Amino acid sequence: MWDFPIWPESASTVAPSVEALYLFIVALNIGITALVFGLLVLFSVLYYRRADDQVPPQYHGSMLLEIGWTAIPTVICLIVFAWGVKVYAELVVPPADAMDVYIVGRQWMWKAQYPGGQREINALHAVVGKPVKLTITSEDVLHSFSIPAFRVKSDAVPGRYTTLWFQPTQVGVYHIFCTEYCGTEHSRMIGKITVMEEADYQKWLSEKAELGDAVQGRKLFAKLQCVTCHAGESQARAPSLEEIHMKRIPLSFDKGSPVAPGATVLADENYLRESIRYPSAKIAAGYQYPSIMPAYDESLVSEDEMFQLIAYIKSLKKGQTPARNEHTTTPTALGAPAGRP
Amino acid sequence: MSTIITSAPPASAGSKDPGHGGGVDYLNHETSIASWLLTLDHKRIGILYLVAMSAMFVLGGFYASLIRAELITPKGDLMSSDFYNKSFTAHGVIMVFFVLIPLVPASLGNFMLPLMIGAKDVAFPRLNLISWYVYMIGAGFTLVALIGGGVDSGWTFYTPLSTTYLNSNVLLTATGLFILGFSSILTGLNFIVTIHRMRCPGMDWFRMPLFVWALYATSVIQLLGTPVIAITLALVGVERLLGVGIFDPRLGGDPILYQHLFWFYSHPAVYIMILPPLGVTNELISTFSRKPIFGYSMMAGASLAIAIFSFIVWAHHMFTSGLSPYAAMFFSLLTFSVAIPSGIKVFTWLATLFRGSISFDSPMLYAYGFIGLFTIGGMTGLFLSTLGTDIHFHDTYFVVAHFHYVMVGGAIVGFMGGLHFIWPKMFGRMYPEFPARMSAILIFVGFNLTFFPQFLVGYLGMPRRYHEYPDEFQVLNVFSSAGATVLGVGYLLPLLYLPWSVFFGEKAGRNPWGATTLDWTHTESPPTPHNFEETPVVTGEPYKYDTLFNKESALAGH
Amino acid sequence: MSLHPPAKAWTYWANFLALCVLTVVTWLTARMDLGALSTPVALGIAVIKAALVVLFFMHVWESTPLTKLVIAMSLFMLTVLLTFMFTDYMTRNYDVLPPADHAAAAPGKH
Amino acid sequence: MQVTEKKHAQEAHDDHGHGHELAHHFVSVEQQHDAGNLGMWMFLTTEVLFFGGLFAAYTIYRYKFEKVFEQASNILDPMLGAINTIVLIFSSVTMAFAVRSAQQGKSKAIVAWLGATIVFGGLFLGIKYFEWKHDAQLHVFPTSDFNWTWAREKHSEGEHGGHGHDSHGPELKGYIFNSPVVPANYVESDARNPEAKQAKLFFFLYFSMTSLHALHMVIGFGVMAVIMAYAWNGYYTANYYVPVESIGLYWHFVDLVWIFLFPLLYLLGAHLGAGH
Repeated sequence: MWDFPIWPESASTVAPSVEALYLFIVALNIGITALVFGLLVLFSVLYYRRADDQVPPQYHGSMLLEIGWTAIPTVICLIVFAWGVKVYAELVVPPADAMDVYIVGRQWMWKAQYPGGQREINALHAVVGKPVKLTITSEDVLHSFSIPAFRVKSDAVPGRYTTLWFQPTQVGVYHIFCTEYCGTEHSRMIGKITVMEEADYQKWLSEKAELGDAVQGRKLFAKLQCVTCHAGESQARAPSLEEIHMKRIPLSFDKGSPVAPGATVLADENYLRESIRYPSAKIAAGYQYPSIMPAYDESLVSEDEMFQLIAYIKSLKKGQTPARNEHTTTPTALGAPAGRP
Repeated sequence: MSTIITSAPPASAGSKDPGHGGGVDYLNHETSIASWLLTLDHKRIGILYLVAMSAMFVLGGFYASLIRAELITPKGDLMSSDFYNKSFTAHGVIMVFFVLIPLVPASLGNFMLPLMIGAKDVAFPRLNLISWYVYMIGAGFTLVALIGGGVDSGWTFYTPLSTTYLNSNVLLTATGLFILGFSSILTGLNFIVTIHRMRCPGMDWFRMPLFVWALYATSVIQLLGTPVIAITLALVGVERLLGVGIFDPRLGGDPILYQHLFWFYSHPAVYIMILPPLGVTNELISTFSRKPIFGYSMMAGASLAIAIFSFIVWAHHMFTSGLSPYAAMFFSLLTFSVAIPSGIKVFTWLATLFRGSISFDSPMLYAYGFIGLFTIGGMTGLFLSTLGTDIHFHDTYFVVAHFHYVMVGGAIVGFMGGLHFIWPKMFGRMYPEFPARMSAILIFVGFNLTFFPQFLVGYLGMPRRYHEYPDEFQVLNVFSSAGATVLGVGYLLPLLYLPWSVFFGEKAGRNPWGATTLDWTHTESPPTPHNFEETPVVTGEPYKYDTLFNKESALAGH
Repeated sequence: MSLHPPAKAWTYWANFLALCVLTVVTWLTARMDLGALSTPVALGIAVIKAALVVLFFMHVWESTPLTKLVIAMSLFMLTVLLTFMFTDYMTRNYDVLPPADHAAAAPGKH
Repeated sequence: MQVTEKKHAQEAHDDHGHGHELAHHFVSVEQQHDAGNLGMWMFLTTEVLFFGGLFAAYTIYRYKFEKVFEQASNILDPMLGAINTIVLIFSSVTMAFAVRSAQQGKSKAIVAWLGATIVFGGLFLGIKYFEWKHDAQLHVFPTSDFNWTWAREKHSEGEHGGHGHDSHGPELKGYIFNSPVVPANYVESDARNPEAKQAKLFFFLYFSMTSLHALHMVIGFGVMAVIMAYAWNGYYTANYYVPVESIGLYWHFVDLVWIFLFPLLYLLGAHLGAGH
């Protein structure tokens, strides 16, 4: 019973940075608290009331002191702020080679999808030394995806994507918590992340092999008849989606347009998602408002399917848009194993 | 305060003898129940608030004890998760909205403010009574919702959980809080006008006691912040009723907008809770060390600065919520701005104690407890305003510990200090000193035992509002629950000896503490119905102990 | 004795006339397509109208500095509410991720 | 110095301190008047922030869904909005004269001017009522009844029916007292239309802001009626007219809110209508 931790494990590359900042503020805390408590005790011992009619000397202030205890904390605060921003930048900007994993929160579970199509519930697997970028959303209420051992956390917001990333530094099993109160079984919305060596991970992946997200997305792309307009070679009705991801897209500017002339948008996951859910929101230059594309809401494209479509669009290379008549591609024709476990 | 009063006899400072021969006072000039329920006297309204809030505090404390009992074991074995969620919601709603926000302004503020500035009453006595009734009506709605059925949204009512996914009494609770908001607004409005317009001749802005400054700053927040939460809760209600998606992303709305609007009020609300106790502590520190507050104008300015800055930092509650990173940096920087005036206050008290004549009556023990807990609470706030560390601490028990240090360690302990300080003025009787000191010490020790382990368990990553938790967090949680028992005893003692002392306590003189402000030097204990026999005229600064004691030499015989 | 000398009646009528003219002007300008300018123009006219009401109908023109301070305070808070919230919405879609080689993130590479 | 102040206070007390004119806890009528005046301004401050919450929501959603907001605004009739603006401003003028009469101590004039204010305020609400009625027929009431596709179609039909900017199309005239039924194919096409959701947000904000504004007016009517009764009995004097002055400030504030609601709600899409 007395064997209990007071220090969480520090198992990612950002954890030591957070820890260093934490220790710095702890030192500040101890220093200033000790000063306050020490002076309180000291003054109590030195200046207790010795007689009922004792009247001490009446000071009214000292400009120097007052400026001092305004200026010094200000400087300390600025230092802490700047250091905090530096660590924050580490926490929010993922490296370019991070592996994408998609997380959907719902009452009361975490669903994870890997690019290879593997899925897990309330569990995640990662490789030591390999960065992972999570793109997170929710199907119902707010949740928050937290891995204390990695010092990372991000809310899952319905209708939007948020991201976090980490690079594990030691093999082990760590907690995943939901930290945003989400209803009755909030405290059961927990999971485990298993950090493995590369070889073990590959073994695990192959055991869980499924159709890749992008492959599933390609099927959806055909099934939902996206290909009829987003035809690649002919851009009369809709723009080509080839290699669109993370490009800057010039936006349509016509009469009464909300966007300024020459405005652009970065085609990140949030933009792709918005363009599927609300096609008229930000229309690419050269196309008319309102968009002729129908809106695909949750009943037509679930959050899971949305991730598959986006994975497909991200993987789409020049000239790879399928032909319009290719409506019924079988998985085997794409070289992926048939059937889903 | 050095005052000239033309006819009344000089106050006898430090005297514990009855100051007057059992004349008419505000307690005994009318005694029927109706005379209390229809009173326009600010002193009686203060006591009405005190009684109502004590009842609410006991109820909120009951829910807290349920929570701590459940968390002794990692498994959810004492109650269902649903009941647990309803318990922490009830604890949060009752403690935040019905206890902490009106705590000091509505009870001690109502009682002291006109006395301190030499007025016969607040500017709008009828409005003052109405605001108590509004409080009671709001409390009625909310209690029906919380006890008859329960609400499990958490006190923050985050959307879309509260608007779409819960089947509990969210609408009724929101209605209660909407009504309650007007009580807070009316009190704030009344105080501001009172301070501007009702000061007695010679009571310049810089001759006011610092508690009045704190009440002024608090009222500004109440006035400017509360309407926003009122309209926000109204929107939540309308969304539930009509199914309009103002905060529901499925219907085109934005759940983050709710958080912006909610915290625009609810962060400044923390300062509604803590500013008045900060003001009370000024009076305590000054009186019990017999020294003027060091740097009076800086202290007054710090109160106003906190009130203004508190409005520009709200998004630090949202660093992980999908807030834009640029906005996060902006709000992080602004958040540090409230740290500076808070620090100034603590250093100012230390400088005031320096070379003072410190006595350790129980109000002073509470004041010491306040300084200690407020310092820890304030300093741990640094972890949460700093972006790099807040990501880890957000929504963990670290946050729970931090805001309890400020809101309970700060607000409640400060309130207890103020209450003991004012008690002889309020009822003309002294409370028993020994249990009062015991209670001050028990509360300080129990509080630290309860909440310090929560910093540690929060650093380990234990999320808040968890009904069940992993095994390794158990030991710290057991410590915390044990401390809560000590804390409970500490709170229970005053509930026993304070009412006892109203009837059986030793009679108090007009100025048993040797304080210098008008409420002590120029009113009886308890005060007469109209406070002052003759309008006092103030000629000097507050906190002039040398003149008070040297002129009167009233203590010579004691 | 009166607490405040009443204002001249013609000031109220003149004010009314000015407000009517501004209402017609804002209606006419709104019917023109001013592009990005339309909102600033409409709000600018509204601010002028509001100022006329506040200064003359509500007598702030001749009121104490305290009343002016109260008005300034409420406008300041309203501005804080509107603009500070906007810092989030304006910067939300900005590119905080450095343009990176996202081919590495394509599926099937691991 | 302090002594003179005190004398002054005593004098004021002696001069005017009779009857209801001076409550016991005030020293002078000036103090009482200034306290009441400041209290009312403080109350208006909270009102600014109360509406401010809605204005904030409006600002954010307008920024996010600018185009749809313009189209939705185009459904509203700026002409009626402009007429209503002038009606409400006129009621502000009559209110200003009511306060002026109070300053001069003319009780009967207070009653007359307040009566005029109520009449013009009532006119405003009457026009508003017919606007809402029309909105209900267009099915833009933000409930389950809402149908954006239908509203747009009926609105543009009305415009092309040769009525210029007037949105009361001929085929809607027959529906003054019962709303037409929206055909099933419209309901279906609306269900998946994200723009319909955004337009619904606009109309939610439109109805909540205008109805909150109207609620303030109705409360104002009630208070004015009480004040008229008191004034009729000569309760207010040149030394005591805080209630009249306060209702005046309140009414001008109601006017102020409308001055901003008019461009924000009605004029956003006015240029679209003009273009047809």
